[in-house]
Amino acid sequence: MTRILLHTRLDDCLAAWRASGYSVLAPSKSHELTRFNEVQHASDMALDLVLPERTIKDHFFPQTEPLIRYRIKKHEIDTEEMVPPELKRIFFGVRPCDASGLAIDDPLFGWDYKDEYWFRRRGNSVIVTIACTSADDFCMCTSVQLSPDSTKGSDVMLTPLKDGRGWQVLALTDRGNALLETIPSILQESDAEPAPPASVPVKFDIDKVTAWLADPASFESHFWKEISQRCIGCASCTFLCPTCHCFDIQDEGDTYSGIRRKNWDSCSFAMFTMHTSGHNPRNTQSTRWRQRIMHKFNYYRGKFDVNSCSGCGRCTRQCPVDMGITETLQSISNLPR
Amino acid sequence: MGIQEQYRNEAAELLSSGAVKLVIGYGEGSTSDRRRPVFIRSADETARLVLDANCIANLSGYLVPEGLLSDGKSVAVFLKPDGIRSVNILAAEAQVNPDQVVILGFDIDGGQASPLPGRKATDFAPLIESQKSTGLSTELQQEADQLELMSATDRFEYWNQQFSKCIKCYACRQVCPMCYCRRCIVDVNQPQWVNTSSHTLGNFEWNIVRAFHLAGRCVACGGCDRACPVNIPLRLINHRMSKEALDAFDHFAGESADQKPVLATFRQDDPETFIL
Amino acid sequence: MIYNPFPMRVVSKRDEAPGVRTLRLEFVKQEDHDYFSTNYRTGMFGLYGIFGEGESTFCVASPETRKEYIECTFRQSGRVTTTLANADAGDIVTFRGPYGNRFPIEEFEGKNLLFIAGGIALPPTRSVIWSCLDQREKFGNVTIVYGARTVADLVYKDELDEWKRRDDVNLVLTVDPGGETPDWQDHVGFVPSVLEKVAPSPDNTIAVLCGPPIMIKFTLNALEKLGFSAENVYTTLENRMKCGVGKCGRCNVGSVYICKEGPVFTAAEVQAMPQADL
Amino acid sequence: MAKIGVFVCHCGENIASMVETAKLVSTIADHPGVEISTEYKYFCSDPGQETVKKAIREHNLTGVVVAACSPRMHEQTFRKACAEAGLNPYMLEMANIREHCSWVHTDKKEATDKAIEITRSLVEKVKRNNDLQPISVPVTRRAMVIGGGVAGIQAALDIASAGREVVLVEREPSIGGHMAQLSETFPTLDCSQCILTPRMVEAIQHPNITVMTYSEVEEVDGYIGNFSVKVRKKARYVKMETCTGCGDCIQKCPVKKIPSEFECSLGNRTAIYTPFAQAVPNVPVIDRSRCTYFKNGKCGICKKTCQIDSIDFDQQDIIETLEVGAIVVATGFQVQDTSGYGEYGYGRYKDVITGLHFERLASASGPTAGKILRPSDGKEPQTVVFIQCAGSRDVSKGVRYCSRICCMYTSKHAMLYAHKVHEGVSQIFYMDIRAAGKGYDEFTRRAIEEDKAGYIRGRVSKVYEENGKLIVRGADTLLGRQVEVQADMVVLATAMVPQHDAKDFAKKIGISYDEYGFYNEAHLKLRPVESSTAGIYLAGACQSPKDIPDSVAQASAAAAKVLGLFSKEHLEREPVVAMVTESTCAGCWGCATACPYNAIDHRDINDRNGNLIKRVASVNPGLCQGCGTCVSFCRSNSIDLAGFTEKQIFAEVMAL
Amino acid sequence: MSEPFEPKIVAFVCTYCTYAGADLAGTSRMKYASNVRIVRLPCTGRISPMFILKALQKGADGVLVSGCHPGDCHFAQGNYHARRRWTVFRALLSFTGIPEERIKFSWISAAEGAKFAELINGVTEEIRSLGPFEQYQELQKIIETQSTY
Repeated sequence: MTRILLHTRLDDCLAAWRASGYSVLAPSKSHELTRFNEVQHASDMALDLVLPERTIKDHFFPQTEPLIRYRIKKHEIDTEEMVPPELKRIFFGVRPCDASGLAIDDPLFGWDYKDEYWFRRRGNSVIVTIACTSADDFCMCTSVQLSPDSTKGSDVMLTPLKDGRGWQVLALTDRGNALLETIPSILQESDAEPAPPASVPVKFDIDKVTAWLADPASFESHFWKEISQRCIGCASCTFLCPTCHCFDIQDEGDTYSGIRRKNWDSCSFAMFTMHTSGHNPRNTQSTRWRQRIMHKFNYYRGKFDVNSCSGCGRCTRQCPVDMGITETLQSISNLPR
Repeated sequence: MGIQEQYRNEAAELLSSGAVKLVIGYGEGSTSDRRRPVFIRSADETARLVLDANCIANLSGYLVPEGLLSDGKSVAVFLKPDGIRSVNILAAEAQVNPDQVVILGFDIDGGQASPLPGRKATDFAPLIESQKSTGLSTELQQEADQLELMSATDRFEYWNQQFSKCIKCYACRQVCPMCYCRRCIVDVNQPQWVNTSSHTLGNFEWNIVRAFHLAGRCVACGGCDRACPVNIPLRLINHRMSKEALDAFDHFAGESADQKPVLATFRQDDPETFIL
Repeated sequence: MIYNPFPMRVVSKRDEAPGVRTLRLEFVKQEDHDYFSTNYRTGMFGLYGIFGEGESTFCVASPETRKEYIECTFRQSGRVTTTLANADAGDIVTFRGPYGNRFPIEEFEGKNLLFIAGGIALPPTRSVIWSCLDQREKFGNVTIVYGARTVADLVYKDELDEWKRRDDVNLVLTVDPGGETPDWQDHVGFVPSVLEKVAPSPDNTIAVLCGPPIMIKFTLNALEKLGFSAENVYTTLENRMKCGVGKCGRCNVGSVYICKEGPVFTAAEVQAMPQADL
Repeated sequence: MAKIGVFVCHCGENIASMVETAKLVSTIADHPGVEISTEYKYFCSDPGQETVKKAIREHNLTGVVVAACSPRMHEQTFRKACAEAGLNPYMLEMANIREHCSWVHTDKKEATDKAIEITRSLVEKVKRNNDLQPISVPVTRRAMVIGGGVAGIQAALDIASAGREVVLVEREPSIGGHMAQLSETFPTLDCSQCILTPRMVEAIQHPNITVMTYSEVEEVDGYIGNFSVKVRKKARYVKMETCTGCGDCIQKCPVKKIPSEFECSLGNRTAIYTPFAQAVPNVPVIDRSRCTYFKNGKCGICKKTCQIDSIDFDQQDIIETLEVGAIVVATGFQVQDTSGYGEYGYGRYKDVITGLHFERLASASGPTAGKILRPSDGKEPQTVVFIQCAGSRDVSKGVRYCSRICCMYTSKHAMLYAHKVHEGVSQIFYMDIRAAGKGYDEFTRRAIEEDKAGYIRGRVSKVYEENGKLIVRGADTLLGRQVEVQADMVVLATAMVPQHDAKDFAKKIGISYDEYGFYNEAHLKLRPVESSTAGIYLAGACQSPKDIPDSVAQASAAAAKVLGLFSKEHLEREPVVAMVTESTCAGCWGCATACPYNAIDHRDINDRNGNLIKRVASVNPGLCQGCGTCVSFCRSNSIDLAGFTEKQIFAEVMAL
Repeated sequence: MSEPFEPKIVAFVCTYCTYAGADLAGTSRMKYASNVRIVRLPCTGRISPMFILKALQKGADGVLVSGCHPGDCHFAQGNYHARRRWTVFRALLSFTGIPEERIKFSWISAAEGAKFAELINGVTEEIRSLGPFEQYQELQKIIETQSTY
């Protein structure tokens, strides 16, 4: 016997959570874009999506975030730190890949210097994940040692029932337990069978790939030029990636006051590493694509023991020129030894 | 012989005869309906070329990267009429030498790709002329009309919602053959004209500036619109600019390789109904 | 929180060379000074900024033996450095740091020291030099080889004079061919060749080498010829940085984040990095 | 940071009565970067300026804002004061709190607030001003006049007489231009050649004038004060140095039936010829396309005839490069081709001629020795119909503009005709009579009253032949009826149009032209003799249709401009010029297309081995006038305008 | 009763015509509303559309752009170029919902002091009646308060 949540009780559930002081965010479509928005009703949710176009990373590491407000005076500058609110938030209907993305980035943002902007948001957010029972051509979690029912990064795991009436509910963390305690009467015990997870074919041999990347000789391989030839150097892959975390710090304001902000940035951009002298260590698109792949599957892995990729496949799904991690890693694993 | 076969043969011949050093075309993509740009350098690779109704991307932007044409050798590229117009603009703006561009022209109509005769940009002048007389896309116009009918307040709100989605990934810019600047205006930080942050104000500024820079240069290939990962209807704003250039200045982007930029020229009798 | 800088007051400024300026900064708040004093070690860097313009990364040019103030020396090039260069005594700027690792000078104790610097890369070297000279007795011979493109481009001219006068320091100055003035008494030639000519002994010697990438490359060859092992040569890397604390991803080269695991590396460590990305 | 001094002027009561200057001073004093903020009754006075200078020295000011009147009033005053105190004069901005504030507002608080904002904004601007140095351009004090008509001759003589060297370039074998073709001139009816030829001779004999006939300008490089002009001296096949102009060769030349261009084909010339008897220089040229020797190598009679061996069949064109500091363009006009007016029968009927033909018929040195004889049969016409505006002011077929001279010369023709054919009847179809000019209206009145010219107001619809007579059908709009007039000859007052190659020529030398091909003046009213390109001036009908007095007046004006330029060895120019950031320029040339002054060139950037890396825009500070049109075109912000940089304006706006 | 709304208007003008026209209005002691702040440029050709966007960011409720009449440009052609840019930019702003009434263009010669004064009064009155450009100003407020997700 496990606990289940019926679709029909979802609205009650939302009401109970709101009553406990949570706001609930779930995939929904607004203005031709699917993303996590705050929802009031179950009917607002778009839970049948394979994946929303935008990731939940956005809600922990916003695309632009005020850090410090400053006021310029004659001989002094007044500053005021802008502290992100510690909102009690529930992310409902997160896909396992997106949930994993948060867990993948945690060590980076906590590496010696703790980035409070990330962790204040992380601390009070509950990730309620729904295991995937369907996938599309781009899904590749299984290729990066995750799965359509992976629990990584989740506080509560919902597994769809075979009969389609609801989900099996499993708390994975204290935060998850605490959340379920707010809805004891809404959950029920049942022995309804869970639906099998989506079948996501393995697209490349990650061990082979990481071994090749770790080989110093691979760095200078002609492979990088060929694979990235059509890359146009935009940042849609990085900005839609659940794990990409690079940013810029910029001051914006007028003569009298302004705000120092933390903005998304991308290793795809030529300006990313450009020195003021004009020297640019990564001045071609192929070197930038190499950095992206190396960082995700070699450097990051070396540092934090995890690939900086959760297999969501957005990079390929949204690429204007049909590139992406899958193709590159597939090609690497097919390279002759 | 189908068009794909015909153009594969032609590409092979161009490469094996040494007439071109490279053929930029379309290949199979990661799903059955996707096509991706491919770069063919020898005749025996031409079997990778695909040409069908899914080949909609404007490949002319790949002609621009520095160094590609600097050796004086020619490059062949698969182009629809919009792409041919892009080549004309790139030539007019001294970014490519049109003599080095062999055009494998085709058009898509009724779900079919069909060949267009001609190999040099100038060969397509009558085609482009007839496109000009046909006018801009009526579908786009209808869509734009929906917005024009709104009150300014509603229209602002519409774009406010659209632009608030923008994440400044610059896919629109990077995919655009016209965005060849060595340094984009957003990367100018002395002074920082465009707020680089992707808040709605910065996004408004960015999208307005880009549309302005495309005025009289956009060929409506739709590349930016398709590339936008957050589905901002960039086609509409660019269409509005094309319409203004055509209506007010009789300027149809990419008419010829010696067309002058619409915003660097003038006529003394340009319309000025709005000036007090 | 993490990205909040210390306000600093400009105490004085000094022109070092055309376009190169040194600022001396003092702390506005005692707690900031305390934090700095506790944490600063030679080799570390910081982000110097002005609100409204942004931040720029360079080393702390003053030694760990003098923590009452921070000195920084920089070339005016971008938006931030141009504004910093225009700061006058009394103006408020900001400092965030100290960040990064350091030169392990206690490991250098009892050894001979060879400092080699080129052009605008003397500031990080200078920090180590003074950190050692301020406790001169702990170290063996001290040799400083410094070169610049022209005589005018030599920075810290007063200190060069001072080192020249000291008998416990062997200062070797050089300028690139064509960069000498009529009254130039010292070497003319590129640093690597002058170094080979001077030929300091590698025995029991630590080398600290800072300069532009091309100079580093050739000087390392020269050092190798002289018998130095890459493990005994220290250098410091400068990359574009925004956060300084291993988050923003910009300074990642190979498996290291320069800001967290650097900027000080042995030549052996640098050689292990993918050279093209430097 | 910056150390800015702000000086708030009361302008007596003019400012102080409406703006609370004390508040302005104290508010601005709190603005970052303001070192000193002070007020005074009249800063433009000597003690006021002294205060500014003293403050600059004492406070080491890096910039000055004077909050006072309009910069158009006292900017120069305070720039000078800054310079005297050792501050670069371009480190000054003026906050206009008088014309734009105290004088136009009635509420003290509003005016004060506005004054504060204006001043603050300019403090932010001046913080970003740069030291600028006036641009000094050396001047080659030698002029070139292109076109040897009356305008060109006049300009050349004026410049030369003031002691400067002039090169006068004419593409025909002789100078003289259209005026040499004319019979008499209005409104005095003096003989055109009688007044022109002395000037022609004076020009060729002037020690400061080098006349280059049968020569064409090929290319103009450089900029004001420093032009380099390539001139093609076409082969004459007659040695200029030795030919005495005896004319024996012309007499003997067997090819005699070549329609003479000078005579508008009403007469003939030989293959070796001078265009007209009084040609200057009086040295013939061989028309290679007609000469038998050049056709088949046989003949050479001229060579045999010439006693001093001045014929040289081996001559080649020579390209000569000349350095000049100023150029006067006086390339003139041509008459419009009337073939578009089929209804007037020009070309179909021999006796339908143009005004210029009539000039030749009336000229004493012309093909008929001054007798008015009709071309078809050489008989004296008893009735002549003149049709005015045969091309001018006609949107549908001709040109939109008025050619300005036709009313006058038609009157003149009617008078000349009356004087020569006493019983002759002249009828003139006209739209309006435009006779504005000294003595002009009196002149047309004379034609009507004394010489019986019949004026019919209306347009002609058709000219046709019936029984050997030309019938002119038209409307008399005053009487409101159709009229038909029998004529023995019809004279069309054709429009003056630019030379057929006027636009190409303009491109060659880099000046702008209007839709017709007339050259644009820099400013229609205020700079009417300057072209859009600094150092190139306009004279005569190349700029717009003109009569002789106007052409000559403009020529003298152009000469005065040239002499003004030549008054110094160096030309000082405001340093407000555009500058290119080469590293980011993409070389799209939009700036060059937009530039009204052709001040933007291409510059190649090569690597050490001389290989082209890229081609970028480059501003010629000698040509740039500082309008900034290029700056706002540039998509990548790779071009900027000194004095009004992007940084300055940004700061100004962000402080508002 | 609350204070009547006083719009903030930024004007970009060329120095040779409109700036001089404003000077003439001053020397003629004409009276007009004090809401307009003038930024002086050498020529309308120098006026980049970015200026207008920055004025809006700074909270302008209206923008005025003015220069020499066609044919009168001191630099011969600057205002013709400017006119094209304005035509296009105005269409663009209007299409994105920035009301045409808030962005004004005019030709004012150095002799038209009276026209300048009238125009300033007219534009001020019109924009006052439109009220503050809250929609755009809201964008600036959002920046100061929130992260963008």
